[in-house]
Amino acid sequence: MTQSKNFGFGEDEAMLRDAARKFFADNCSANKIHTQVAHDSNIHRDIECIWDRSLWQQICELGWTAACVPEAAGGIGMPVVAVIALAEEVGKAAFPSPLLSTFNATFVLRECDSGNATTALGEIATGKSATLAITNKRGSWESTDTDVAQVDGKLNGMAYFVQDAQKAETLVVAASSNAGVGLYLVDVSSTGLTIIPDGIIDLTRDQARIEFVNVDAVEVAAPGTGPAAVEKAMPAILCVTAADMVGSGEWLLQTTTEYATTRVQFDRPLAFFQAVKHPLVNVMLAIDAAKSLTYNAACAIDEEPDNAERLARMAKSAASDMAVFSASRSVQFHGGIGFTWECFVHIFFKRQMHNHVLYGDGKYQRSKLADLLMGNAA
Amino acid sequence: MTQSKNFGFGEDEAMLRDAARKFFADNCSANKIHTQVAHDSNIHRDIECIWDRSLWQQICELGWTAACVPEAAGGIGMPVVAVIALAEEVGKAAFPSPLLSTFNATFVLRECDSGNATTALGEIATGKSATLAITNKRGSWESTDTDVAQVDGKLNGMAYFVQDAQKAETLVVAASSNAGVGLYLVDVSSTGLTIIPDGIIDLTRDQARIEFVNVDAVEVAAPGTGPAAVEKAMPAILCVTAADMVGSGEWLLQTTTEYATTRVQFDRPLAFFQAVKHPLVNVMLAIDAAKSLTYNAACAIDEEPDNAERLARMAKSAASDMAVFSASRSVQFHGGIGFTWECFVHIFFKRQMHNHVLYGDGKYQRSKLADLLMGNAA
Amino acid sequence: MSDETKDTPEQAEFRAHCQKWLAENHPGQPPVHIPQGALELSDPDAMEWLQQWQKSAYDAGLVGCDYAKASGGGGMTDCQSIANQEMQRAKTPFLPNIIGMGMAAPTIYFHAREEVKEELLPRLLSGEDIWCQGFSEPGAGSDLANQQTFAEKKGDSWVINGHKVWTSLAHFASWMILLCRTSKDDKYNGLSYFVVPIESVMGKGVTVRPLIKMTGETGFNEVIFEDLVVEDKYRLDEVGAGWKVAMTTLAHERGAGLLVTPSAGGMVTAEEKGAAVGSASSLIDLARQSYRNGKTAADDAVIRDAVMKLIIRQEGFRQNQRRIGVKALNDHPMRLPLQFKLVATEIGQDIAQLAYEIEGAGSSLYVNDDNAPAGGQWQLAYMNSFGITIAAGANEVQRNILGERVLNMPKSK
Amino acid sequence: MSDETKDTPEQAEFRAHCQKWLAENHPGQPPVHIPQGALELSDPDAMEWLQQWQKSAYDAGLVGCDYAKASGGGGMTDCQSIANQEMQRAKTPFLPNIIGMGMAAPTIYFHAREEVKEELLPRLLSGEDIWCQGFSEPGAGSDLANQQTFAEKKGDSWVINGHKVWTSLAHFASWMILLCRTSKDDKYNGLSYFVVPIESVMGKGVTVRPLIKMTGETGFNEVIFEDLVVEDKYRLDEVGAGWKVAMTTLAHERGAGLLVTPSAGGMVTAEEKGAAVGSASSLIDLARQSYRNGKTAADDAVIRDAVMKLIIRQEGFRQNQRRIGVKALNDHPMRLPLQFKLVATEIGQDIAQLAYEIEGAGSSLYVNDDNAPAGGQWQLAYMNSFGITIAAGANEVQRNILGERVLNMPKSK
Repeated sequence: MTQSKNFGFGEDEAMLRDAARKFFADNCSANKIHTQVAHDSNIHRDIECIWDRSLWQQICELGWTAACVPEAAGGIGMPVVAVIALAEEVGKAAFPSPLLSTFNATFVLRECDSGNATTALGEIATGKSATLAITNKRGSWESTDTDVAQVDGKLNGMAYFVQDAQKAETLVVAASSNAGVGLYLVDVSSTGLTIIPDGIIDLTRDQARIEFVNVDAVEVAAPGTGPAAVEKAMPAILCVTAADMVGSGEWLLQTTTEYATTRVQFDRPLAFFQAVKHPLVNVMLAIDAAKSLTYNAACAIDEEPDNAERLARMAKSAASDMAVFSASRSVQFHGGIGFTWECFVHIFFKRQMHNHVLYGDGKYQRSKLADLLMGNAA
Repeated sequence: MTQSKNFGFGEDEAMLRDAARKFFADNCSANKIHTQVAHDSNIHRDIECIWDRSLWQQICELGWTAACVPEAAGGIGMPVVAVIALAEEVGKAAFPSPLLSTFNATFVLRECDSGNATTALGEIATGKSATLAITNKRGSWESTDTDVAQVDGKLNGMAYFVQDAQKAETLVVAASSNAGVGLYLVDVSSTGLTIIPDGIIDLTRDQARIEFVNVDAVEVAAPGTGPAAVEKAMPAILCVTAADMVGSGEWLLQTTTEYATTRVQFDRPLAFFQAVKHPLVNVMLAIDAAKSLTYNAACAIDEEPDNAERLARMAKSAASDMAVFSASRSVQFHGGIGFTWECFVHIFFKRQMHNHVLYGDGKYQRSKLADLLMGNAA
Repeated sequence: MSDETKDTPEQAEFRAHCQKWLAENHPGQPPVHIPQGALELSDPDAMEWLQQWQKSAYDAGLVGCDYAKASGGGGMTDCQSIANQEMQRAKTPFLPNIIGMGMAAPTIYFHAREEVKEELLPRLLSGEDIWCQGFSEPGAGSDLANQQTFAEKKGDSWVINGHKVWTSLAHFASWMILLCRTSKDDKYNGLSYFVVPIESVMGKGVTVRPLIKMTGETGFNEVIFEDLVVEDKYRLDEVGAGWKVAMTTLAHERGAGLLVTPSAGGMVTAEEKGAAVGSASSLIDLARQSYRNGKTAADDAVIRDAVMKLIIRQEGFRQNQRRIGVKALNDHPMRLPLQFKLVATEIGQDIAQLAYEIEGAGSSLYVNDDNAPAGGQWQLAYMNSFGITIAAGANEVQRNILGERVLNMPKSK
Repeated sequence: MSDETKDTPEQAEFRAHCQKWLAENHPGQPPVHIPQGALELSDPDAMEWLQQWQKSAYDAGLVGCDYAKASGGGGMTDCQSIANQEMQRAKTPFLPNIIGMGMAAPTIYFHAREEVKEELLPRLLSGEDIWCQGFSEPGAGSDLANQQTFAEKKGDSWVINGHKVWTSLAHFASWMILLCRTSKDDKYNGLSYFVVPIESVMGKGVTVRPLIKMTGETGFNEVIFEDLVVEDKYRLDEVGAGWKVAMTTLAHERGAGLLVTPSAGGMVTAEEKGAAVGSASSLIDLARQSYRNGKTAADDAVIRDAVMKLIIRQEGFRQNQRRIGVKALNDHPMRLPLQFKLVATEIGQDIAQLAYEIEGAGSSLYVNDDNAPAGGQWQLAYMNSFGITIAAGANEVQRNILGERVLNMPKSK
C-alpha cells in the first residue's frame, strides 16, 4: 500500500491550517501567553489551571474539534494530517487548551465500535472537550495497564498523568475487570470523582490524578476490547504530540536565531560565531526531520494503517529528541536573559520537556520500534 | 583502600616513559612508519606482516619487556602505570611490534600460580615475545569462551583474533577440557600449529587465526583456573589498549591542530572557524578524560585491586569512544588531503578503529560496568 | 516507497513502459567486480560494462527523459523520477556517468549554446562520453572561489594552465566541466566556466595522474593543464559569470536543481557478502548475522537503539525529499533542498561507523580477507564516507550556507 | 577518593584536627530549607544558619587555612584541600560566602594593599561579610571587556555609575568585587578593578533589584550604581590594570588559581527526597526508585548505558583534577585547569537532563508537587545548570580559550 505524494495534505487542510495560524497570531502572542500563564513566578506557588475559555469557545465555533470526527458521527471527517497541522500551530503558540487532549480522545473513540462512542464523538464535534484517563501510577503507556477497576458499570481507583484534566468536560477512562480492560465515558462532574491537580513544570497545560469512588460510567468499549482501541489510536496520539513539539521547536528556532542575529558580543552578532550558528542549523535539521516524519506517519494512519505504528514511533522519537535539543540550545544561546523568568523562552522550554516524555520518550519509542522491525530480543 | 596521589607514577616511571619518548622520536617518525607499512596501497594486496626487528631487539635490550615482570621471576617489578606510559608512547608512534601483546601475556602469566608461568615470565623479561590466543570465532571477550580443546596436554581447535601473531614467539592459549578452561604455553614453531594471517585494516599490526592439530602444550594454569587468571589480568589488558588509543589520539590532535592552524580557506586559517576549533577542543577533552581514567585504573591494579575492573572498564569505554571521534575529526579537518593514502592520518585512523573494538568497545565496557555498579538487569 | 497514485497520464504510461522494459532488459549480475558507487570506479572492464548498461537504458528512454529532444532527451515532463523509481525497484546497476548526468548536463542545458548542447548532451546522456568535474584545487577546497587555474584569451580561443585535484573519473573522462579564473582582479566575478576535452587531448596539454585514497582505492585524480587550447564556443555564459554558472552545478549536485538526475541502482553486487551495505535498515540484517562479543548483535538493546536512531534519521531524510514537493508544508523554498548533501552524507557516515560495533572483533577485517563480515564493505563504506562529507563544500560549509541563506544569520567570515 | 597517603606531616596533623572537630561539631540537619547551592540562596533564615556554620568552621581553622595569618588565614601550606576533603566526607552543609572565598579573596590577596586585606579578608573568610561579583552587564556577558559601568576620579575618590546584572547574592552582600571602565580610549587597558561596599550604602548610590530565574527562584539581582563614591584605597592594582586583575578572579573561579577555594558540602538536605541530586552515581539510585513507562528504569539497558556514560565522564573529570597534581603527566600546565568549568558544567547539565528520561511520566512534576520524584530537585537542577553553562564566560567562550591558549589555534574574532 502506498501514500499520496502530498501526505494527504490538500487545499482543505492547508486552509484550515492557515486559519489556525491567523487565529493564533491574532489572539495569542508569546507575550500574551507569558503574561497569562507566568503571572506568578513563585516556585512554591499554588497549583492553578490557567487558560482562556473565550478562545476555546471560538475554536469550537470554528469547528476544529469536529475535524477528525467521522461524518457519520456528525463531524467533518478530515484526514489525521489536518489536525496534525493544527497541533503544530498549537505548539508554535504554546496555547493552553483542551484541544489536543480532545483530539486524542477523539482518536480513541473512533476506534470504539459502539453507539455510545458515536454519540460521544457527536458531542465532541459540537465542542465538548474530552481527555484520556488511561495511565497508571507507574506512568505506563501500555494499553493494558490501569489502576482503575470496573464492576457493574461503576469505576473505582485512580488514573494518573491525565492531561488538561481541569479543562476537559469528559473523560475516556481505561478500567479493568475480570473480562479485561474496557473504556468508559465519565463526566468530570460525576459524584465520587475527584480531580487532584499535579504541580507540573509546564505552565501551558494542567495535569492531574483522578480518583474514582463508585463513579457511574458509560461503556464505549467492552471489557477486553479497550486495549485494541487504544493501540489503534496510539499512532495518531503520538503524531499529535510530535506535531506540538515541532511547532514549539520552530518558535524556539526562529526566536533564538533572531536574538543571535541582533545580540552583539565581541563586536559581532552572536550568530557570526559558528559555535552558535551551527547548533542552530542542527536544530533546524532536527525539526525538519521530525516534521516530515510526523506528516508521513499521520498520512499512514489514513492511507497505510499497517505501517502507522512503526512510522508514528519514528516521528515521536525524532520529535522528542528534537524537543530537548531545541529547548536547551535556545536557553543557552539567549545567554543570561534566556535564563530569566521574564524571557518567553522558558515557556516553550518547559512545554518541550513535558511533551518529550509524554506517551514515551525517544528511547521508549525506539525500543518499541526495534521490536516491530527486528522482533523481540532473545 | 585508597590510591597514591600521583597514580604511582614516580621518577622511575617518568624516566622510563621519557626514554621511550626519545626512542620513538629518534627511531620512528610518522614518515618512517608510513614508508614502511604503507608501501603497498593496493586494496586487494597480499597480507603481509611488516615490522622492524632491529628496533624490537633494542627495546628488549632496554628491558621494557621486563618492566612488569615480578622481580621474583627475573623482572623489574614496576607498577602497571609504567607500561601504561610505554603503551601511550607506542600509540603516539603507531609502532608495529609485539610489545603490547607481550605486556598482555605478561599480565595473564602473572596471575597464573605455577612454576611454568614463572619460567615463561623470566623468558619474557629477557626479551622473548608472547601474545594471547584466548578469543573464539565469535569474538567473545569472556574468559570461559574458547574454540580450542585440551586433551592429555595436546591442543586441538582454532583461536581467533590473535594480535601480533606473526611477530610473537610464544602463545598463551586458553583451552577447554572436562575440568574447565586452562591456560597453556605453545611455541609458535610447534608442529601441528598453523598461523593463518587475517587481512586487517590496521597497517601497524598483524592479526591471525591459529589452527591447532595435536599441538604439544605446557600448562601454566590448570583446567578450571584459566578464567580467573584472565579476568584478573583483564584490567591491565584494557588499560594497555586504552593507553595506546590515548597516544594515537594525541598524535591525531596535535597533527590536525597544526594543519588547521596553517591551512588557509576563505582567507583565514581553518582553525579560525569554530566549526573546526571547537570539535578539536572536544577531542582534547576526550583524550584527557581517557588518559586520566587510564592512569587511575592502572594505579588501582596495584593499589586497590578490588576496584580495578570497574575503573578499567571506565577507561576503555572512554578511550574507545575517543578513538573513533579523534580519528574521524582528523580526516574530516584535513580535508581532501586527509583522505589520501599519502597523508599519514589514515595510519592512526586505522589503528584507532582497530583498538576501539579490541577487548570490547565502549558499549560493551559500559554493559559490564553497569552489571558491576547496578547489578544485572531484571 | 513508490508513488503510482497521483501519476499524470504521461507518467503512468511511461511508468508502464519502464516496468515492461526493465522486466525484459535487466543486465543481470555483472561479470566483473562493481564498486559501491561510480566515483570508486577504477577497473576499465567494470566501466565498460556499466557504460553498455547506461547506453541501453538511454536507448530505451529511461535516461534524460525530461531533456529536450534536440538535446538528445525524451522531451517529457517529470518523468525522470518515474524512471529512477522503477530502476531502483528493479535493482539495476548504477549509471556510471554520474558527474555528467548530475552536474554537467543540467549546467550545459541551462548555460551552453544550442550547438554545444546538441554536440555534447546526447553522448553524455547515453554514457558514451564520461564526464568529470574540475572545481577543486590544492588551494581551493571548500573555498571554491579561490580558483587559481587560469584561462587566457588568445585570439578566438582560450589557453588554460593550472592544477585540479580530486577529479573523480578523470581517467575515464572524455570531457570536463571546468571552473577557472579569467581575471585576477575580482575573486568571484573573475571566474569563468568552460567545458573542455580531456581524452582527445591527453598528453597534448592535459595530464591525468591517479590519486590513491585512504582505502587503497584509486578512482580520483589530479589533472594538470599546460597551455591547453579550448575553443571559445565551449565557454558557458559570459566571461566572468563562472561563479553564477557553478551555482547551477552545485544546486543540482545537492539535489536542489530544477532537473532530476537520472539515477539507477539498488542492485546488490556479489561482492557485498552477507548484508547489503549502505542503508540503515541493512544494519538490521548485519546485526542478525554478526556476533558481537560472542553474542548475536541483534539481541543487544543498546545496539538496537543505535540502529533505530539511524533508521529514523534516514526515513526522516527520505520524507524531507517527499515534503519538498508539498508547497504548503514548506515555509522557505530552499530550507529542505539545501539540507540534502549535509544530511545524506552524515547519515551515511554514521551508519557505516555503527557497523564496526555491530561486527565486534570482526570489524578489524578488510576486503582482502575472505572472513570479513559483509566482505569488509562496511569498513570501505565508512572510509569512503569522508570523501563526501569533505567534498563539494565540506559539511562545515554546508552549515554556513544553511545558517546564512535559510536562517538569515550573518556570514562567519 | 581521599588522599591520606602522602600527606605531609603538617597536613596529617591538620587532617586529624579536622576529623576530630567535624565529628564533634557537625551542625546537623538544617531547620530551614537549604537550596542546592549558595547561588540559589534567597531565604534570609537559610543564609543566617549557613553563615553561622561558616563562622564556626572558620573559627576552627577549616576555612582560609592557606591564607597568611595577617589576613585572617591559618598560615598553613596546602591544607585547605585537606579541610575540603574532610568536610566533604563529613557531609557538612556548603559554605555560603562562595563568591567571597572563590573569587574575591584570592584577588584581594594578590592585588590589594595590606591595609585593605587586613580590613576585609577576616570577615570575608568567616562569612560575616557576604560578597558578590559585579562583572556582568546588559552589554557585557561573555564579552567581559565590554564594560560600560564607569568610575570617574574626583579628588581622592572615585564616582561610580552603571548597571550590573546576574549578581548572585547581592541582596545579602556587604561588599562587591567590581570591574568597570576608567577610560573610554582602550577596551582592555581602560578597565580598573575595585572592591566596593553594598549593604552600607544601600539606597545611597546603590540599588539592588532581584531578578527571577526561569525556575521561579530568586537569588540573583541587578545592581544600579548612581554616583557611588568609593575611596581610592579600594582600587586593586593600578588604574587600567583591571583586566589583568580580573584574570586572577577568573582563574580561581575556573579552578585554575594558586589558592584552593574553601568548600564544604556533601550534605543531603531533607528537601532532596528519594535520591540525592547532582552526581552521576546518584542516577543509579534514581533509576532503581523510578518507574519509566511502567517498568523499573534500572532494568532498561539503554538507560543503564546512558547512566554509565555519565558516571565515566564524571570520574574522568575527577581524575583530571587529580592528574593536575602530577607534573610528569601534564605536557601543558594550563591544559587541564582551563577545562574545569567547561567540563564540570556540561556534565552537570547532562546528568540532570537524563533524570527526565529515568523518571518517565513523573518528570513532569515540579517541586510544588508532593509526588514529584526526588522532590522535583532534578528538574530544578537541570534548569539551574544553564545558569552555569552560560555564566562566567559561556562555554562557547571556554572552548575558544582552550583552543587558543592550549592548542595555540588562532582567535575566532
